[in-house]
Amino acid sequence: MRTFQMQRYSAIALLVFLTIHMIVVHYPPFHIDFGIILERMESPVWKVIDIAFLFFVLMHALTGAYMVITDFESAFNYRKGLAWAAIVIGVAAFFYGSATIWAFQPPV
Amino acid sequence: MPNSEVITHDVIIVGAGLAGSWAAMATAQQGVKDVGVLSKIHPLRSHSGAAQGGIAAALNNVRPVPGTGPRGPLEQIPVGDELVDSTELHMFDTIKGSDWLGDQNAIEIMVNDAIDVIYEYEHMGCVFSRTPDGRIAQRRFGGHSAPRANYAADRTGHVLLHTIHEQALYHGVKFYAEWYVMDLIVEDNAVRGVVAIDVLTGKIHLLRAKAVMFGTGGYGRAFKITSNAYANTGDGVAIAYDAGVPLMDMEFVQFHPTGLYQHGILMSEACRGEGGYLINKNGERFMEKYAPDKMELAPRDLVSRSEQTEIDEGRGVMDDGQGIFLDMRHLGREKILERLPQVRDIAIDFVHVDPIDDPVPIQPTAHYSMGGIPTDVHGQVIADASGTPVVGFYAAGEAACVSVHGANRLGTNSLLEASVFGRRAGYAIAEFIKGGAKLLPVTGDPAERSRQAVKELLDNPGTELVEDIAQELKANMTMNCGIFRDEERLNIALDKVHELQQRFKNARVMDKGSRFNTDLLATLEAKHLLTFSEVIVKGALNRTESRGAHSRTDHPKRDDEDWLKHTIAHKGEDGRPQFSYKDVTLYWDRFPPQERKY
Amino acid sequence: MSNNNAQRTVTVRIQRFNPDTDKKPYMQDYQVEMKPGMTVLDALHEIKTHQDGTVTYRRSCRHAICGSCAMHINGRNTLACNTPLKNEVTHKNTVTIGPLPYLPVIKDMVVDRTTFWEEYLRVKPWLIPPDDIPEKEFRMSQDEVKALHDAETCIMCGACYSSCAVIGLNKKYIGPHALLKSFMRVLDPRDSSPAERLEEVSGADGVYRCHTIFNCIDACPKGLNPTQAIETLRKLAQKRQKLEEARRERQKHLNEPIPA
Amino acid sequence: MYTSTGFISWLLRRISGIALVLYLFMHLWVIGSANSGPEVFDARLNAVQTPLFKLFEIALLAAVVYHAFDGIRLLIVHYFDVTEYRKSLFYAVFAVAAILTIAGGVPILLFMLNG
Ligand SMILES: Cc1cc2nc3c(=O)[nH]c(=O)nc-3n(C[C@H](O)[C@H](O)[C@H](O)COP(=O)(O)OP(=O)(O)OC[C@H]3O[C@@H](n4cnc5c(N)ncnc54)[C@H](O)[C@@H]3O)c2cc1C
Ligand code: HEM
Ligand code: SF4
Ligand code: F3S
Ligand code: FES
Repeated sequence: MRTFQMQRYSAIALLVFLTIHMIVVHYPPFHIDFGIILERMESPVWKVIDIAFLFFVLMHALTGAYMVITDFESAFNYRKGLAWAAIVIGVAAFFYGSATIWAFQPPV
Repeated sequence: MPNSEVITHDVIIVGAGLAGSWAAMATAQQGVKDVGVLSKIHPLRSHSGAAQGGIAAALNNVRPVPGTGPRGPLEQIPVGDELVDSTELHMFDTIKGSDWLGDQNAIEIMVNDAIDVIYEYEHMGCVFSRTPDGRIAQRRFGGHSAPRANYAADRTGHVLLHTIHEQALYHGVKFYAEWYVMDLIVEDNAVRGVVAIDVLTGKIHLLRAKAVMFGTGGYGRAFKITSNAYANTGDGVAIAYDAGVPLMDMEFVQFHPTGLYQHGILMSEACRGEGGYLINKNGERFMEKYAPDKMELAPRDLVSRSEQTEIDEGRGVMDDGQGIFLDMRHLGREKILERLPQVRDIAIDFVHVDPIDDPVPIQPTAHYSMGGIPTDVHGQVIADASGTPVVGFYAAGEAACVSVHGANRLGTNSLLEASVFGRRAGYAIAEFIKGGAKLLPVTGDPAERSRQAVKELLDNPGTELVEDIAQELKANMTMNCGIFRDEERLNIALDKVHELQQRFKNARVMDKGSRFNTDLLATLEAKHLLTFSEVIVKGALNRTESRGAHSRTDHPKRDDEDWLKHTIAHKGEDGRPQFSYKDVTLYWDRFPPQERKY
Repeated sequence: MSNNNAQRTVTVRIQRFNPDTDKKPYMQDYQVEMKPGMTVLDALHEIKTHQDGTVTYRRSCRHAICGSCAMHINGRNTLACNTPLKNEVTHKNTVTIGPLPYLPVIKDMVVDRTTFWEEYLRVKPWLIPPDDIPEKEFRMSQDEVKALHDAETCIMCGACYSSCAVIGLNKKYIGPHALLKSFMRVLDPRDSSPAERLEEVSGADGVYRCHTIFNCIDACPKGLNPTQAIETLRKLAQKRQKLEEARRERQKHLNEPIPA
Repeated sequence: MYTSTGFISWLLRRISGIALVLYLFMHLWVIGSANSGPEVFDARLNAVQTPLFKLFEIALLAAVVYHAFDGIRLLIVHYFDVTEYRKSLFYAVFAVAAILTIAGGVPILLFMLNG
């Protein structure tokens, strides 16, 4: 089934992205402020990487949530609706997040 | 208990082992689709699934490596090479095994159909073990003079049962799992239906049908040490007998040489088929004395008697000297793991012995019931020695007596019998229905009578525990009507059975509820044990000779003059069995009776 | 585990429930004298026949081949008939027995297996043979037979099914037992519709509903491995057309000897 | 309920997964404020940098690490035939996750205590 495959492939992608993310953003886990982020976000390469990361993490998270919910028999019959809900949330979150990343300009 | 609706089918089959499932499948395959199968346990739990060693058919796939003698290692027969086996040989082995009591027309049909049935199993998806070139693998078995036991490791019955159950489902057979049949309705020598308890609800239903078939399995549970499942209480046999149908050759009960010490659980004959030895306290392979030619692979009755003799003469093993060692160590780890995995697990689980490292303690165990409901070769039940049919009533498998096994069955012939005659019964039933069989009326309300009987049992304030009665019966049967019998002991046995029948009237059912009342079922089963045990003991007492599994120390010789005939027992007016005798079908010139030597 | 043979009498704690008379399940203790070689089933038999006939459970073969007696013993699913009592007696000298979890209780240890059998039926357990049936057997190699070993050994006891957390949540899941059966047919060279079977088991309620919890392997009293079968089915489901073609090719030679 | 290593790993994986999803959306909300200017952003960021949230962060770290390594374990099971080693794999994942959580958690704690 597609969700299963999506879950695996996104998981593999996340392995890469999350590792990068953890190293660059959260480690060393000291105080983060706007400045540090801004510096990195200057580069369009980072933007692309972050957007891809966002894409995969949303895909993984929402298929994951979908899986968790549809494991319950009472929700199983509403899979179609749930899948659409996940897609809508995913697309919305993706655009919102991408906009954030893209718009990350040093506000003067 | 509330009244419940009457269920009607064209055909009702009781029992979902190989015999019942084959009959159901074959009937449906022939276009008679309205088939209901009742089984007191789920079909896949039927005891056929416990069969380990193999199913016989002269397929001619393997032979002993030339030049190594009859007990040499086996190899596949190269294409075009000389064959070692034939249906004729299979027939002869079976007749000799039966000590000439088997009906030879039936045996001939069985050995011929065998080949077809095995291939049909294979085509239906049964996963047999294979030779290197992909044919069905075969091994040796006791009493067979060629390797013709077709097998699936050591779970042959299991794969056969699953295969045939699946096919029955595929053909749209309706299964009533966990329905306990308690009465058969026969009026004017024609069958009308059965009465059954839906175990789940406890409701008692009348089921009407144009034809009824019994494939209810064996009655080994009448003995203390037995390889049989809890379910093998010979219900069908007792129910038919109570309904006025006769029973045939009930005194012939096979004792298997290798039951697990004290448990009775079977260590398949395949253990010896693959080369295992039997050893006494002094480390001797004692079969040299009793069957110098076939050794451990002599027929079961002979090996069991040899073991019992060793034990009785003080050469048994274990603390109480009641055991014998089955030694498989020389087969090696690999062979045991590949061919006998289940057997190994059983030995480890129950006696904590790994056959790879140590010899396994065993003892003879009640195993197979040669007798049962008499039928012709179409599975049609007969009402008397002259062969009058009980219209619409069929039987096959261990519950029936065709008789192909006569006085002693050869290993692997019973899965075969259940399959071949189950199938034949199915064909015959389909023909019977298509020939315009009618649903016959039933007088009164038999279900109501059964309800009353059950109510009486439940309301009985008695003091006797059913289990105590059953245990005493089993101990009695093993002691006094077991491997070796004589008049004195059989008389004791008979008195005891009568005493227990009396005591049963005072039996107490502990569970008074209606939902899944297995306590009630156990009580009904105990009653059945008491019913047919009387027939076994009386039949054994009458038969003043030794033949096959029936071994009278006071009449050690086979007596063809007086006793080359089947025992037929009817329930008399007084409730006691009445005996008559039926001729054996013999082909004198082809297979003249001879002394059995191995 | 206690191997102390000096303890003679053990407490068998049984979960009792009869929906006709009880509001909810409760535990009841019985004392049983432990004899050498006694199994848990023997202990139950002793209780049922001598102490309390209302204690109810299924059993038949008593040597782990019929699949009747699967139950929940000391927190895990297994067969009562091949489990030695002495291995199960805890340091408190007690054995706790209940019905298979996640299934509706009919009475005491007897559970309602309706969904279990429905799923079994749903995967079409029977073989769908090719059109030409040979006069003799189809030829299968020893390796082809070996691949079916686990599936073929399965006794349909349900220990796996009722240990699987997914089944606990959702009875629409086909379940390890039926997937194992489906695996057996998909891999059988004699079966002519592997693609269709894979289609059936690769829906949202099939192989992808399995979360690789492994309880099925741990629970199986026959030591089988449904998880691996499920993993294999997942992989094959990806390439069903290929498998179907390979099967057609293989079936052209079903009548011929396996080359050495 | 049927407990076992497999069951526990599954339960933890679910809980960590769901926790991460919740965090993800919170995270998006926080970062999303970047568009509204540095003040709002820093305010929101500060709101999630209280000591309580630092503890929360350790839990988050544990969840990520456990979930990721458990995920790796599953991927290994999917692509290789290693069901035999299921128990050892579970313990290995648990150990690695614990070590990494401690390694990552101690600096956070120190940081929190110090500043
Ligand atoms: C341990 C063991 C190993 C064996 N190994 C071999 C072997 O290797 N080779 C071989 O050829 N033979 C072997 N046999 C013998 C062979 O298995 C049996 O003879 C054969 O399987 C009998 O099949 P059946 O269909 O007649 O009966 P069973 O399979 O016993 O089926 C009986 C059916 O009747 C049903 N039933 C019974 N009573 C009632 C009732 N009152 N109401 C409703 N349903 C009822 C049961 O539920 C069951 O479905 C072995 C036997 C044992 C005990
Ligand atoms: C390296 C990182 C990750 C890997 C390798 C990974 C791997 C996996 C895998 C293989 C599954 C499938 C489990 C199953 O089918 O039972 C899964 C499930 C899930 N993942 Fe991840 N994941 C990672 C990160 C994340 C992140 C960052 C989130 C949240 C934002 C997340 C949320 C989920 C959820 C909600 C599930 C469903 C839980 C379940 O089915 O049990 N995962 N993950
Ligand atoms: S796979 Fe194992 S546990 Fe599951 S039904 Fe089959 S034998 Fe029982
Ligand atoms: S326990 Fe259940 S989730 Fe899968 S691995 Fe076994 S079927
Ligand atoms: S009684 Fe048959 S499996 Fe336990």
